[in-house]
Amino acid sequence: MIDFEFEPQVIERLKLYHTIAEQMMRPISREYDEREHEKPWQFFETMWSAAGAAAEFQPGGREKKEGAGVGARARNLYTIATTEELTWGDAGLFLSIPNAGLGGAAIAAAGTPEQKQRFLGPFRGGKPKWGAMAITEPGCGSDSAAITTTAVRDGDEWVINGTKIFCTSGQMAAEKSEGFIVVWATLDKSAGRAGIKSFVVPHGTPGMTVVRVENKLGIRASDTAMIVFDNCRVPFDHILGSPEINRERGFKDVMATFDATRPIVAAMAIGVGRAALDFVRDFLNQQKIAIRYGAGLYRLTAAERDFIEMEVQLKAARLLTWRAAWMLDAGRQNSLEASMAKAKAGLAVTQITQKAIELLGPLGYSRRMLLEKWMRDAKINDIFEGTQQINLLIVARRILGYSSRELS
Amino acid sequence: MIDFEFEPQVIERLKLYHTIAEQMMRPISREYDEREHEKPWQFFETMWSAAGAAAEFQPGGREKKEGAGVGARARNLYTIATTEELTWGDAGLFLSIPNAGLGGAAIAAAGTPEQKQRFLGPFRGGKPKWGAMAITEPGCGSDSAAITTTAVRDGDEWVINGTKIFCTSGQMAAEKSEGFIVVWATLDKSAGRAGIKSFVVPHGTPGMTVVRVENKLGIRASDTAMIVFDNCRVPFDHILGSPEINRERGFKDVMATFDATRPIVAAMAIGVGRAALDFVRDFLNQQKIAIRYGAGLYRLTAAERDFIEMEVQLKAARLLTWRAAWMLDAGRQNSLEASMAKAKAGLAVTQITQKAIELLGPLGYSRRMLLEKWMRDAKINDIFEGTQQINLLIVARRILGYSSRELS
Amino acid sequence: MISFEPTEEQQMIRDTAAAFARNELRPAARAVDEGETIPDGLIAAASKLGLVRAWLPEEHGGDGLMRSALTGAMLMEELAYGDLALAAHLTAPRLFAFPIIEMGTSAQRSRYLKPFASGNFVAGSSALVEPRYDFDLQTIATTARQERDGWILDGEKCIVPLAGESESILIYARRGEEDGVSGFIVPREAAGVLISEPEKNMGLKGLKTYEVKLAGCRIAADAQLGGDAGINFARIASQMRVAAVAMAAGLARAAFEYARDYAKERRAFGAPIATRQAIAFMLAEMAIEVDAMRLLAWEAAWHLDRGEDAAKESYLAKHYASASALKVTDNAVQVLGGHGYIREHPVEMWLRNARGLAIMEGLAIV
Amino acid sequence: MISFEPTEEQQMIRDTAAAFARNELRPAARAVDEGETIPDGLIAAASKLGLVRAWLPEEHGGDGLMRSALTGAMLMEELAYGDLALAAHLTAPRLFAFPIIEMGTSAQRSRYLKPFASGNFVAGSSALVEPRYDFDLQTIATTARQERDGWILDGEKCIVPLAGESESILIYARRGEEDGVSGFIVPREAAGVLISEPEKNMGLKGLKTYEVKLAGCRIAADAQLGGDAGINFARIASQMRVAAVAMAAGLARAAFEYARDYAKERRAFGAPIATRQAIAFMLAEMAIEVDAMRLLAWEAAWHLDRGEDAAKESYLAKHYASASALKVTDNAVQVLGGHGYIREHPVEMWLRNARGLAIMEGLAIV
Repeated sequence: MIDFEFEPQVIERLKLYHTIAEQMMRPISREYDEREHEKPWQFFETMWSAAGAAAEFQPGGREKKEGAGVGARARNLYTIATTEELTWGDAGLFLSIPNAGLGGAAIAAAGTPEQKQRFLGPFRGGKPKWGAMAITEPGCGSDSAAITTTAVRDGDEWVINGTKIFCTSGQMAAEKSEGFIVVWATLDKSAGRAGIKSFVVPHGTPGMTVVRVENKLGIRASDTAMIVFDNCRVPFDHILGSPEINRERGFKDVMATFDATRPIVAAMAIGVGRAALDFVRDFLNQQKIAIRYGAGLYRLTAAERDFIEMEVQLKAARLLTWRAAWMLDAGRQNSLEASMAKAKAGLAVTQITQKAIELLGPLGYSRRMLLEKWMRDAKINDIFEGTQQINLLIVARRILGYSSRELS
Repeated sequence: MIDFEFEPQVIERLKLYHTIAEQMMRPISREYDEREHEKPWQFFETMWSAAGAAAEFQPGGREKKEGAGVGARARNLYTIATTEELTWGDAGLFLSIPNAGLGGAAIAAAGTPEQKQRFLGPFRGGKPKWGAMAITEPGCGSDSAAITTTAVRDGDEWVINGTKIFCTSGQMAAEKSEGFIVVWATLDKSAGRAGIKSFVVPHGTPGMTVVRVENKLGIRASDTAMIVFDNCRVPFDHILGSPEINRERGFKDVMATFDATRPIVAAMAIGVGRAALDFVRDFLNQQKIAIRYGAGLYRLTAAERDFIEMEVQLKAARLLTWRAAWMLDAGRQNSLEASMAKAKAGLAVTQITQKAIELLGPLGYSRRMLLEKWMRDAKINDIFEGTQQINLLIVARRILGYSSRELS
Repeated sequence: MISFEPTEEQQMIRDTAAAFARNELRPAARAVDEGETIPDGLIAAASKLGLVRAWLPEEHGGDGLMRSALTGAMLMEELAYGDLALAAHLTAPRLFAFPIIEMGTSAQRSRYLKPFASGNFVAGSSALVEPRYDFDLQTIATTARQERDGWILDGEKCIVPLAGESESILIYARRGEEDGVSGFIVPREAAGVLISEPEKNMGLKGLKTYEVKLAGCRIAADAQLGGDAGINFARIASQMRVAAVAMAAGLARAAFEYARDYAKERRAFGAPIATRQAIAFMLAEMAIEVDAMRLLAWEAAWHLDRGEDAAKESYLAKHYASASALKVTDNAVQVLGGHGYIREHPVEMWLRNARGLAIMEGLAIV
Repeated sequence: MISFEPTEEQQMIRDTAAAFARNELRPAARAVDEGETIPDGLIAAASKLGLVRAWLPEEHGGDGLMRSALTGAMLMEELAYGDLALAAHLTAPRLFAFPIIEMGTSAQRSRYLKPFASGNFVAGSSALVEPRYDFDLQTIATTARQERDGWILDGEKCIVPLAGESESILIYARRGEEDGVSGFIVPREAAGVLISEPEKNMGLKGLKTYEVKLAGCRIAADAQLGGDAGINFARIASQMRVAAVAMAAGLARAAFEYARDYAKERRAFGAPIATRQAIAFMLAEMAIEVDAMRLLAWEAAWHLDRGEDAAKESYLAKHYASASALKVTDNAVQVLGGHGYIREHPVEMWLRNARGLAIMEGLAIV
């Protein structure tokens, strides 16, 4: 039966997340935007140790606690709901929270039970740790199939060579904690997509070096690393999935990760967009301006209509995102819907935050308010986990029934 | 020196055109929209006989009269200015005015002096006549190079076979007057674009039959014909340009026609858009509503801001259109600018007329006003003479320096 | 718990409506748009759907189906997928009957609902929109003045569906400056009711609409819908908006699918035009918009089904769908190019219908 | 007669500015955005351009160039093509000097213009914008009250360029409810003038701006620009808007060209990304927008040069350019994808600058 409300227990948990967002993230938001590359260790420690608070919302993060009554059947919905709450607090800080991250998601999806235990087990306690995923290379952006990083078997080891960029939390995972990087590399370039496999490279493995941490437009509290693998050796059993090249199945397993992560990025977008909308609404309310829902275009001001447009775009994006996550929870193929949600949310929040600044005029542009930061943070959602264009391409292929060769 | 004003003599002539638009076209606008396929012969006669009134504005129409002091140096600018005035009156009627039309433009551009005299001479007097251009085929839309209509030499004649659609004024030219159709056909399919030539087929030539006149969304006063050429024979000297296939030069001559016609279509768009804007402005003024230029978004109503947006979009389109025509007059290559103007104007007027209806609410949607007709008329400008997409493609190729092979 | 799964009953209603849309509405739409009257066969087939009857309380001879805005949204989407104008025509009686079912006094229910129990199509009408450029639901200007023995209505309405065919018209009016909007059941033959010739609009031609003038129209004291208690107009307005959004989704889906299929079929430059990103991305955006509209309709409907105020949700959804349906249908014309401009294909009709749906209120109700 | 051909003089000024933009502004822009101060060499190089001096009347030691809004628009476009923020910084003194040249009394001209004749960069400032969410030029709230021996100014201004560096600031204020806007030349050191620390904004970091508070600030009777005759504020506002539009065109052109070149270079899926329609069409639209902005700036400027009222034209153009510049720079980031998001490339800076230009008034004057 169609329903648009979370269970009461989830709603309670979301309130907790909202409190964290409001009381722990917002107060340090500006500071860690300005002090780019410095890390809010105290926040990390708190998030890490606060039982159940920080660990549940990332797929592949620490084991789910079922205390909130959220079973596996709504895990993805729960994840995107918490993601929205925390990115409402701060998108950069959200991305920097210690957990196994996308690398963890890959292990959870493709690893053996033993690998899960070995690599994810340490995330259940001890010091804060990060996992990260290294896919993109200087020469390939959206075109993940074109990666040139190689993994060559040498006895009981894999030897990895190549350069990865845009690795979120890469520095934290590789150097600043006892974490790991999941790196995509090809066993056989001639096999194309089918030759691409992923490998777990633990922190501090010789031959893995973070050579740069990017200066960015936004999400500055999160590190984005360039990592060089120079004859970097890992044991044979660090490969995720089969070492065989299966030309039939090819890339599909790897790409399936995106079905879960794209709704999360969409939810991140929505969190930032909601932050901006809430801020503008509260601000206008203080000026005794209430949006007159219901009025026609001769009574609405241009500002009101803008706000209404922003609000409903966000709403549409959220509904599409919920649907994509719900499908995943229901065990349905959701690639189409995940890309729809991501494309819609990424664009919507880009426009919403840009417009929000205009609604506050010169005040909105000032770094005294967080609005300008949210515009900067928002834009990444239209870019990573597949740009707007890549996601539209995926949607187009699905609705047209075209392969990536037929529609490129 | 940069200037945005026409010469006084031109301004005087434009006033005359405006009077024609207002007093001869507007009053019969609704009638010939509703009585689709019927023809306003009285209007045709008047336009045909009114010296200098009807004949000047179409390229390749009757010889220009220099009485208005408009020399060849500003011919295209003059054409688009008059086009805007007359389409402000009615776009469908404008397209139906008897003249040599696009077919005439082709003869003027590629014909020998003798051909010009022979085919265009009759347009200087006698009864109203129409010329038309037949390019598109059922199997090819924007892809003019893919035409399958053939012309085969047989002694002193060309034998033409094929089917053409979307031929503006095709019925008037082929059957209802002593006019002609310029038809594009290929001499050699294997030669690709270079094999395409154009041929003048006089009205009533055996083997040329108008098999259908389309029912359309708008511009209903103008006929859009499907014409079948079935072993249709024309004398050898009815070919325009050389009968030789020049693989170097190829398609360029043929495509160059568009450099002149695209600004005209842009001007048509602008005329319709201006009609809608003028109507809405006058209507609102009667309601004592004046647009408050200068106000910010907290004082403007949503309706005012919409109007402002519409107005400046039209203005931008007009400036781009003027520039494209000015370049042609100045003897400069203007393909890029012509497509820019066409793309901008076609889209702008589509949106302007759609929005204009909203500004009048239920009144705007009624067939008691012409606004709804203008929305229907407007849309063709985003489609013919190259759709929005085709024109953007041309712009993209030019700015990127790509051939049609590199960017398709 | 969040779910996007319709119930089995909803899915059955969807399937039935979809079949009717495909088999009856779509084939009839063009001819009706070109000025022909709605075929009797279509009316008869629609009657079998029980578009009003199924929801009539059993005491009034109906099936007593529990009314759900969500189910209504699904029904309206499917019907509009067939043809928006015909869908609006065939469901217009709901605009009269549903508010009476939900908010009428028991006397009103007894008196007015009975005819809808018949197996035939029974016209019904409600008059909401007024012929003003700046009309919005908060500025309804038609007035109802109470006199000793009844009400006097004054005002002008337009886009009144089936006004000329219905026994009575449900007219929305204000009792005073301060008051909200009330409903009045006005016999078509009442003195002071002037019904125009059928309106001529750009689109929605399959929906017969009229202008209705009320000049000192005197009606009985018990004609106010809901009696002294009046009505919850905000709720009715929300139900109307949800219907409009759902219909926008259906209309847009029709346009999307038609353009998609055309683009896969149509070849240019050596390949189907759908293989070009410019076209493919337009189609992708259209698909996203269709789904967004549907979800917005569902969410607002869900609030209504919980008995909650959905004024804001339905207004936002209508705002969204107005722009979105227009954009999608316009894009469909664009994908077809010159072929989209001629009346051989339905997309130009859908564009005209979308423009109407977007600016109108009160064309349908869930 | 319609023409789009600049004069030779205009072309020369364009070329000079373009060279300066390319050689001086562009290379310096990123470091300044990241917080470094503007290099002395850049200031010195800018001084040679005579951005104020060339237009100073000869009697005040300038070159006496005839002021043309069209020429000014071309100059501003080229400078902004180099870097918007630095261009605004270096031309800020014009905001002070130009209104005095055009509308000042002869005493004001003598007194205030002289310093600008020097070969060095001389700061100048004007205060227009007020720190309100709903600020627009018709709602300026700063007041000037006339007393026996002078004026008393009260109000708050923000985004005041070079306020901390200038001897005097030209402050726009109202003398009364009914009155239009007047200008007042206020010494920076005057009592009641409070200048904040430099503002911190999202972008435009190469332009040093301040908040300026006027608390019962008392200035001399002859401080009103133009004396009793006052000023034509609408004309000044139009000149400012034309400058903003021209700068938007320059900024957008920079972003367009950068994205275009990147897209031709960058390969994905076996070919330059520019060969994909999705990217190519974005670039095409960007190119059209750049030209549209330029032409709108030119047309409004042309009206100004004819001495005509260009309030509407410049407002429309600014409305257009605000949305358009933002869209173009945002698209440039999008074309670069992840690379557009990092500060190694300038496009993210241009997006931030575009957002500022779009919502601000009075950042420059032609």
